[in-house]
Amino acid sequence: FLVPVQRIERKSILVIIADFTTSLVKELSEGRSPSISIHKFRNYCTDPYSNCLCSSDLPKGQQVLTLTRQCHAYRIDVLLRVLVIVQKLLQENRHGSKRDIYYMHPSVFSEQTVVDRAISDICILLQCSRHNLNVVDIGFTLKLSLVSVGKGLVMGWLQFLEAGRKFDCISSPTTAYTIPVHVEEVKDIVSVAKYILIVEKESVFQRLANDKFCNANRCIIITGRGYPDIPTRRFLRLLVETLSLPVYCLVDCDPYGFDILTTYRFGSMQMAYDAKILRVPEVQWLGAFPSDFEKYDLPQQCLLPLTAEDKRRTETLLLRCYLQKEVPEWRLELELMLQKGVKFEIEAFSVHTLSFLSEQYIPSKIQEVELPGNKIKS
Amino acid sequence: MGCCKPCLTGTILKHPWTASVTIEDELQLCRISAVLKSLSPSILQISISDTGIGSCLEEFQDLNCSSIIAVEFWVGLNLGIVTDCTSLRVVVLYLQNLIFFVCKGIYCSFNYELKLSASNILFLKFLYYSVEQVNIAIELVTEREDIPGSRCENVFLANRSNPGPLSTSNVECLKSGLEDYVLKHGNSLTQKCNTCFATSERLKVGSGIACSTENHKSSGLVLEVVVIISELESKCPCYRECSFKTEVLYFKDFTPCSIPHPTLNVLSTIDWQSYGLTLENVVDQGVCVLEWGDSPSHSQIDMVLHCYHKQYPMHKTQLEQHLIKKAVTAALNNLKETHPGILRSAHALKICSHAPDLARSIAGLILSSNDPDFQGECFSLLGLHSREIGANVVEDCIQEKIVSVIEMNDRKSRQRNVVAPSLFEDDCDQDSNYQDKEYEEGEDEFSYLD
Amino acid sequence: MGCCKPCLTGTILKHPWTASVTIEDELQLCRISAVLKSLSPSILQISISDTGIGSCLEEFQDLNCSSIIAVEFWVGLNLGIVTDCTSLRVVVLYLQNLIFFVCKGIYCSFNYELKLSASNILFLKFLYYSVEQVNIAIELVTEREDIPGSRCENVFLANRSNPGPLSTSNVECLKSGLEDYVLKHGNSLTQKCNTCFATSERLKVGSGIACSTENHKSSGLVLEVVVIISELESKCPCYRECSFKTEVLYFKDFTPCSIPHPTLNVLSTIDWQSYGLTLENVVDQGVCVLEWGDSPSHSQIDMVLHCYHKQYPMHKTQLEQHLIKKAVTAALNNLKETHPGILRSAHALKICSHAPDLARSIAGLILSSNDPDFQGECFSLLGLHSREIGANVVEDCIQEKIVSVIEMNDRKSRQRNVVAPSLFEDDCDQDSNYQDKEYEEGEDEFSYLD
Amino acid sequence: MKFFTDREICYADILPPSEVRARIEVAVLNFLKILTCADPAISDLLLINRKSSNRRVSRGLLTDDDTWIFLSRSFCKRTLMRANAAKAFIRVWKVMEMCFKILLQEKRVTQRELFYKLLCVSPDCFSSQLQVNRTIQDVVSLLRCSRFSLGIMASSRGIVAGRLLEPDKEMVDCSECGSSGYAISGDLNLLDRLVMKTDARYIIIVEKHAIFQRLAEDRVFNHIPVILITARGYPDIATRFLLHRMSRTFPELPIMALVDWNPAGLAILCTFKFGSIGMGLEAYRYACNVKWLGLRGDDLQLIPEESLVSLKPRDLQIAKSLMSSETLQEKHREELALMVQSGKRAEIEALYFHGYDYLGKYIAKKIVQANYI
Ligand SMILES: [Mg+2]
Ligand SMILES: [Mg+2]
Repeated sequence: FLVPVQRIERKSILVIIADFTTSLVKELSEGRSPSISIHKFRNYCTDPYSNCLCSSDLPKGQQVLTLTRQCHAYRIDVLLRVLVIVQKLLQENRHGSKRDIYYMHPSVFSEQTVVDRAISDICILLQCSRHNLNVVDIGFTLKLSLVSVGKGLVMGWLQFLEAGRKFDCISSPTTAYTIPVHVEEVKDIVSVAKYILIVEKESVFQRLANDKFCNANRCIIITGRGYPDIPTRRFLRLLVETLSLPVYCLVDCDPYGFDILTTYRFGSMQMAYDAKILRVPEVQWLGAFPSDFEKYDLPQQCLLPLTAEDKRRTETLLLRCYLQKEVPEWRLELELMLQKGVKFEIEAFSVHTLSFLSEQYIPSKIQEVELPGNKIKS
Repeated sequence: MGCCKPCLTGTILKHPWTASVTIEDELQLCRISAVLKSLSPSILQISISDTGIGSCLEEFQDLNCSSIIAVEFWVGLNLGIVTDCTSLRVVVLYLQNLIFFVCKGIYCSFNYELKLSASNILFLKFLYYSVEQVNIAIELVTEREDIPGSRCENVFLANRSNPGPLSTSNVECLKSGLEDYVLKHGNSLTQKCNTCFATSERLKVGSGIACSTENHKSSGLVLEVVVIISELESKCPCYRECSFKTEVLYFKDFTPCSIPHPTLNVLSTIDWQSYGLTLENVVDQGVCVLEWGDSPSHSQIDMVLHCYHKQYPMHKTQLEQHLIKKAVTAALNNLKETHPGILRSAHALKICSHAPDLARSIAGLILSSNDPDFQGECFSLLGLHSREIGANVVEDCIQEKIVSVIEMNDRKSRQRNVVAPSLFEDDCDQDSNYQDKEYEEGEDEFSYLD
Repeated sequence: MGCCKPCLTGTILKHPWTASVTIEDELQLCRISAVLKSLSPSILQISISDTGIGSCLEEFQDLNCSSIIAVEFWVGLNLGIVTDCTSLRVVVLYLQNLIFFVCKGIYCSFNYELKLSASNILFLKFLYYSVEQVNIAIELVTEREDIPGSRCENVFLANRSNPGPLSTSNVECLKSGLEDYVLKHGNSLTQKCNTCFATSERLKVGSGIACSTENHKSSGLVLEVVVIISELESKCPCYRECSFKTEVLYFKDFTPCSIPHPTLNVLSTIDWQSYGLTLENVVDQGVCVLEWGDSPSHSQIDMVLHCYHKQYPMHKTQLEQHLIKKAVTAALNNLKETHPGILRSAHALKICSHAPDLARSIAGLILSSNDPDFQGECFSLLGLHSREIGANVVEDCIQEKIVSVIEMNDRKSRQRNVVAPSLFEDDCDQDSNYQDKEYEEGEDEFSYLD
Repeated sequence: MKFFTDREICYADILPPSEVRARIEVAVLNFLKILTCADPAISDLLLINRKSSNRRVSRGLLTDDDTWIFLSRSFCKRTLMRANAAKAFIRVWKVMEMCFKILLQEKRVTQRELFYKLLCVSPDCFSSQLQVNRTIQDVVSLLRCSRFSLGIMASSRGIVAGRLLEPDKEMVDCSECGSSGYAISGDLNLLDRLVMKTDARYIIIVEKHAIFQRLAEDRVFNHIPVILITARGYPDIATRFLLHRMSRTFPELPIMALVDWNPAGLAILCTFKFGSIGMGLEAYRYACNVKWLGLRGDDLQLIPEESLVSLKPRDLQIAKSLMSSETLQEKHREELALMVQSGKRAEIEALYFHGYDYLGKYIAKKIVQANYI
């Protein structure tokens, strides 16, 4: 696990696949049940006060798949089917989406999550990232919002090349560009921005575009349209690594918004095995905080009560160990939300005037964060 | 023969054998003992005694005794028949009638031969035809009265093709009896089907015995189970009817009878799943019929249970149920071990169902690779030497190996008695919010026409 | 007076008036007719006859007749009282007692005055005190026997403050009776409250009459309803108690009685909503009480129903219920039309509640526009001339106009369905498929894609 | 068969803000005039009925190719005078007021922002986003201008790739982008001004983003002269608008659709082809003559049995609704009947059974054989 995973070449992945296959055949020909051991990863646990090692990227235990159990046999079956597809993709140097793979054997896979899990298993097994397998994820939709969303969007003081195509955001900083899927093809990043602003959703992104926020503020704005997909997070990570800019994140003041925030900063549990290349520890929480509601004098109508599901969700969020160990200030805000029992959306800031968000809220928030010695929400 | 009345014949002969036949009709138990004595090398005395219940002396008076040398009647309805060896056939007929008589409502017919061999060993051969659903079991007790401890008890369900020698164990007799029954009966419960099979070659026989342990001194209960799996021609018209049903024959103390209810219940508690069988229903329609959820791999299953006491009088215990389970399981295990590939557990079957897929995937990984070294290594591991091997050969070879690994595990697991794995177990400690709800197909959210 | 026995008095007088009082107790109807004849300018003969049921001659025998000039008894229990004008008070007392007596179980007390005016017109003034919950209605039938067609029938519920002249219609009498009752009773059902109101100025009175049409010849049923809305001081302690309740007085053939069940039911079927009232409950606790869901704009509502037959004998019909509904509705409409602003329908109220919102929007559109011509035109349409008008003025002006249109429509809508002009006249085919389908919430089930 | 004249067609114009504001001002003046006249009244709002009962079909004279659906001049009304409909009436005015102010500021809002603003201004009338969305459609029907003209932002899910050139923008070449393709802007004005050039000979609509990406990555447009376009499912206005503009700019290019072999796939095709009533007055304008390239029943032989999935209840529901649609062409109807009859559905991805590069060959073969209906 000390291998720098991003550097893995296509060929070496194929070699690893061949080695893996050989070991399977060997075990079978010796009359033994093949056993595939898959490391388990997690980026947090739910005991905030334990001496866990969640912040390390080391595997937390492993699981051995053998042919003695039917569920394992199925998982091996799926894993091998996906591996055959991956091997083909890599040999032909094509890319396939998780959805493509699912449709190769829809009746066997039965649902997309089965394929997703197999892809994760293979990544862990081969010690590589998903993009090393030439697997991309597209068609990411989230049912929770009314607006169905696609991949990430970017705008602002940025310019880069992707596979020879020039993304010249700088020349019109209020135009949205879709974030490239093949982040490894992104080169020649140039920027004069002062910070990167992540917004949870497209409607806020559109608001800022409409307000020409980037004309007045030298920044880069990114949205993952809900839960960010891998290219968005990798792209963000790449920007942060290349440009060393501060990153601020603006999400709804609700458990989903908060969870999206943590996805940017700490990565998701499903991709925990790849957290080291996906998380962006530099992310600072800009808002909206539960306390902002009074602070910015929002009308009561914009305040929604937390549903039972919201409360349950918030309570489980609060248990995550990193909230205690790394960002205790976030935890306090989250506790405050639970205590008040209310939530609100960023759009609520548009109530007074449409440009309130871009002209007052965000600038004041950034000023607050940038004050020396006032890094409380980082 | 402690349970029988002692033979009252005063003369002590050179070869005094006693044979007892126990038959239980619907009403009560009636044990008939035949004592065979060779009065001279050519004269055999057969004295038959019963337990005194169910028949009366007068019933034997008007027997056609023309060919019988001597008929003696003892107190307590003991019937002695003395005949010479040449006219044994007549004796047979008498016995047949007699037993038929004693059996009352139960119809049975059999041929009966006694031979005195050169070496003075008595062979009793029962040829029986269970024309309908009645079988008979014979307990032969041989005893040289002059030699203490020479008593030897045997029970068998005799059949024609496989005459149980006197030396065969009871369970062997039961086996050959059921074999004969299966061959006779064909695969049809109601009528014989000649097209299905004719030889016993295709029968797979397994047997199991369970005895009460010494702790249960008073009981001496023995349970013998024979299971026969007979392959069926799937073309045969009676295939569907039979392959989903198993008739269970039941003998209590060598007598066919209907299965008592507790025993029936025990049958349903047996872990059939681990033999790849899905028991759907246990029907008691005179005979007990097990109905299977799916055809157990194109075959019919027949089974006989025999429960008897080594010692008389019997002692009522709950033990029988326990022994049935043990004996049936033993018989199934015996069958499974002696005939690999059959009675694979449901669990193993499920895993085996993945074998072709797994094999195809692994073969795919090997064959689609553009790395010849890797391919070569795999072929050699698989014992395939030609490079010109087709995809099917590789796949079949891998599949075979996978299946044998699974079967081995299946057999192993029964010995180690592994806890059945939960299908739903998830080792991944995902926390509650697996929120990455991807791929809700967007299209479903929209309605086309409104 | 076809139903009464003809007056047997032979003498035909100059001013022969007859008055009949009909009272129905729980058991049966008893109609008493008083025939008044002035024998001389100072002597009045009153002959009272009943229908012969419910009283017997002996009951009148021991009347204290000291001041009575003459008492005649006719066959069939006709009681004639002749007295001089000076001692009318005595007669009154007698009559009071008499009627009290006839009423049997129903408690009532009243003063009774007869005056013979100078111009020979008879005034009957009933001063009644409904001490508890009993009222009385009097039908006065006047007839000059010498002038055919001079018969005149009047029914009234007399009260003290508003003495119904003989010429007032029955419903007017009922009105003044209820007014008196309301003023007496105050707004409290159980006790009088003096702080609430004292004058009849603040009473809003409406009445309605429904008669059976000529098709129902046999019936001649009349239903008169009076409704009074009295404003309450919201500070008054009995405010809450009363404003949510309405006591409904009920008279059957001039007699107070408890409301029959079918009538009760009819009351709950009246479309109170269209008068802005929410009927929550109809309670029959001796008196009938309507309980309102919300206070009908700080006021108390009182109501009296009077159902009587113009002709005797009555004919039992289902008509009454129908007439009640008609009469109550007529009374409410009468009230609403004579007193604008009250009894606004729930519908109009709902719509009015939107007026401020709509006014604000339109004012907002006008004021936020950057087109002075447009604004100018709007102001002039609204009749606002200064440009320095504040937002509130515009808004209030628009709101006022909207409310007045709504009120007007509410009054109109009972007569006809108003069709409002549409905002944009559509130049083409209004004829073809003008679908005036109502707005259903689930109407357009599409989801917009973005 | 019935022919309808254009006179019956109701449409929503794409208007500049000043024109929309003028229409709103006329509405206010009319309202005040009627309110203050001798026989005063509160005027009703006559809206184009958006129910399917008001859907009309315009059929091509010779073939079904020019068929499209539209809303005829049948009205429903919003009136203050019906208590249970009064809120809907107020909502129209509230949204009009909000749009008026937004247009004055020369800004655009999202529907969500509009919802929040309305929630605070008039919480009694607006309690859900859905109400806002419907009311916007009411205003569209009242003022007969597009939603976009009202100042409401819409994002598009559409992407285009292939042989489409945009000479103005320093020669943006859609075939030069990676597999991502060019996102179609939600700004209809922008799309309207787009100057396009092409050397393509076909336009292919792809139902799914993943398939689109596969084709783009394989650069099928290098082998087959095509423009690829996807809306990632049911098309939004902007995608349909662009497709329509392309079909007008390049009238000689046939438009073909590659959709799943399931009722939803056909429904998506039909939405591109005829529009949908859900798009209100904007439905008809962007009708295109879309042909069905695949998957179709005769492609099933190319698909392994295991890739056929049973129809779900939702599929049958869509099928039923399609079957009852008068716009459905006979050949399409036959295909749909086959789906229902077989009880199966197949996804485009099932063609990957023959390898990932098969899709390009499949399309090429189909085009060469003119195998589309
Ligand atoms: Mg949110
Ligand atoms: Mg589809």
